[in-house]
Amino acid sequence: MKLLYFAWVRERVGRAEETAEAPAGVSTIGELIAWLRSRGPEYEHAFESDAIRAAIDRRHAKPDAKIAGAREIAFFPPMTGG
Amino acid sequence: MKLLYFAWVRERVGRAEETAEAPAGVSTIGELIAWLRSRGPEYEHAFESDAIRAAIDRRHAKPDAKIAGAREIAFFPPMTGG
Amino acid sequence: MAVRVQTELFDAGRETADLGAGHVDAGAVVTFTGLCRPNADSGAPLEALTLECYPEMAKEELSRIEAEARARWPLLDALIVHRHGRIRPGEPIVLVATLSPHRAAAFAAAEFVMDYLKTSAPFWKREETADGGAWVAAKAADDDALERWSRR
Amino acid sequence: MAVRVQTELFDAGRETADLGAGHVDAGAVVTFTGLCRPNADSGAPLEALTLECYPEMAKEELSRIEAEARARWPLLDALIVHRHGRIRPGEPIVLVATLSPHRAAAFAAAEFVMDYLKTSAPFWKREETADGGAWVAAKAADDDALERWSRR
Repeated sequence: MKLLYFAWVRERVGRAEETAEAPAGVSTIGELIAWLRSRGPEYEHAFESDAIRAAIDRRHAKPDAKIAGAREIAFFPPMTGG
Repeated sequence: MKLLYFAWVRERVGRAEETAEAPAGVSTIGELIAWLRSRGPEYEHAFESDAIRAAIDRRHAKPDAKIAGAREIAFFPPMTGG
Repeated sequence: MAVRVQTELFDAGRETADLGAGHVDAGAVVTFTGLCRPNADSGAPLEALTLECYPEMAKEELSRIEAEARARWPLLDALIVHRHGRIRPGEPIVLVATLSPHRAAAFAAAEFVMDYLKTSAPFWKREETADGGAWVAAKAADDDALERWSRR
Repeated sequence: MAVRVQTELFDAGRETADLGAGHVDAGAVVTFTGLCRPNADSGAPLEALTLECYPEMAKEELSRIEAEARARWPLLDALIVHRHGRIRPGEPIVLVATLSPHRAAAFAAAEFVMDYLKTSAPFWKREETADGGAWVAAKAADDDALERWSRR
């Protein structure tokens, strides 16, 4: 699946997008974040805040949302548009 | 004092304004309306509705408002602007 | 802060742009434009509205409403334009524009001005249809809308 | 009904006039324009805002918000335009316009769209000042504003 990062999450991870396959046992957004944090200090830093939001296939998704079948998962800070 | 009439109050009275002196004992808007109604059928018709509003010197005034010192008293239906 | 009562057409977009031009510190602009609809209250096609007005009181009353809105919300500026005379379907009747640092104040002030104006500004609409003319009756919904603000 | 996400400047007055041109039956038009203010949240003079955006999701999310507004209120039409990229103080960031036969619906729908958009449309503001750049923090007031609509 494709992972997208925006705003300071993107800056901390050091890239805007990447392709990744989560290991077996990672089935929710919350578990995906926990796995990403294990991938290195830049991910640990990017995802250390509880405020990180996620979207699955362009729809807002909660930490317990299932990621099975997702093509595009995005992570970003709380929105500040308008 | 000057009396002004607007919208269908004006049409029923048959004039837009006039100068009048209320007799002794007429001290409120309500009493002024009662006196006007006694002046003829066109006034009786114009003021038969309870919905008539009044303004003293360009400010909304209730039936018990005192008319002493007023220069300009207006009568009109409920407002329908906007 | 400005209040205008006029017979001339106005351009809501240009009026609002002119209002905003003097205020670089505004974060929020809300406008309300009231337009002449194509049908009378009876449903019959409307040829025109004629708005009768007590012009001296209208200016004073609109100024009082604007002052009350400024007292209640932090407005940087506000504009009220209300037409009278003959108005054709599709033409604007009234414009209210509010400028504030924050959107909630701009929205609330504009809606407050409209609710007050509807029941207290001295204008009266007469509808012209093929059957002749008829004065528009005041709406209970307008009194209800006003009532909200006294509860606050 | 239209939603646009763009970097280009827009003219709120012209956008609103164009929207209204197709609707002779609208009695009420409400617009909200959000402008770039001259100061950063810290109070320092702002050189510019840069709005980052997730454009594909932004269009979908704004369309969902607009559809929800149409489901709640009788709208004849609505327009949402949101810019991204570099925006200078005084420039417009967002425009919401609503057309309805009645003013209460037009006001409520425009405010609803703005409250939702603030907390759910994927845009992020970064402030440029003489000291460098900083991401704008989300405001608790925006969450509170949104909360109102779920109580209804």
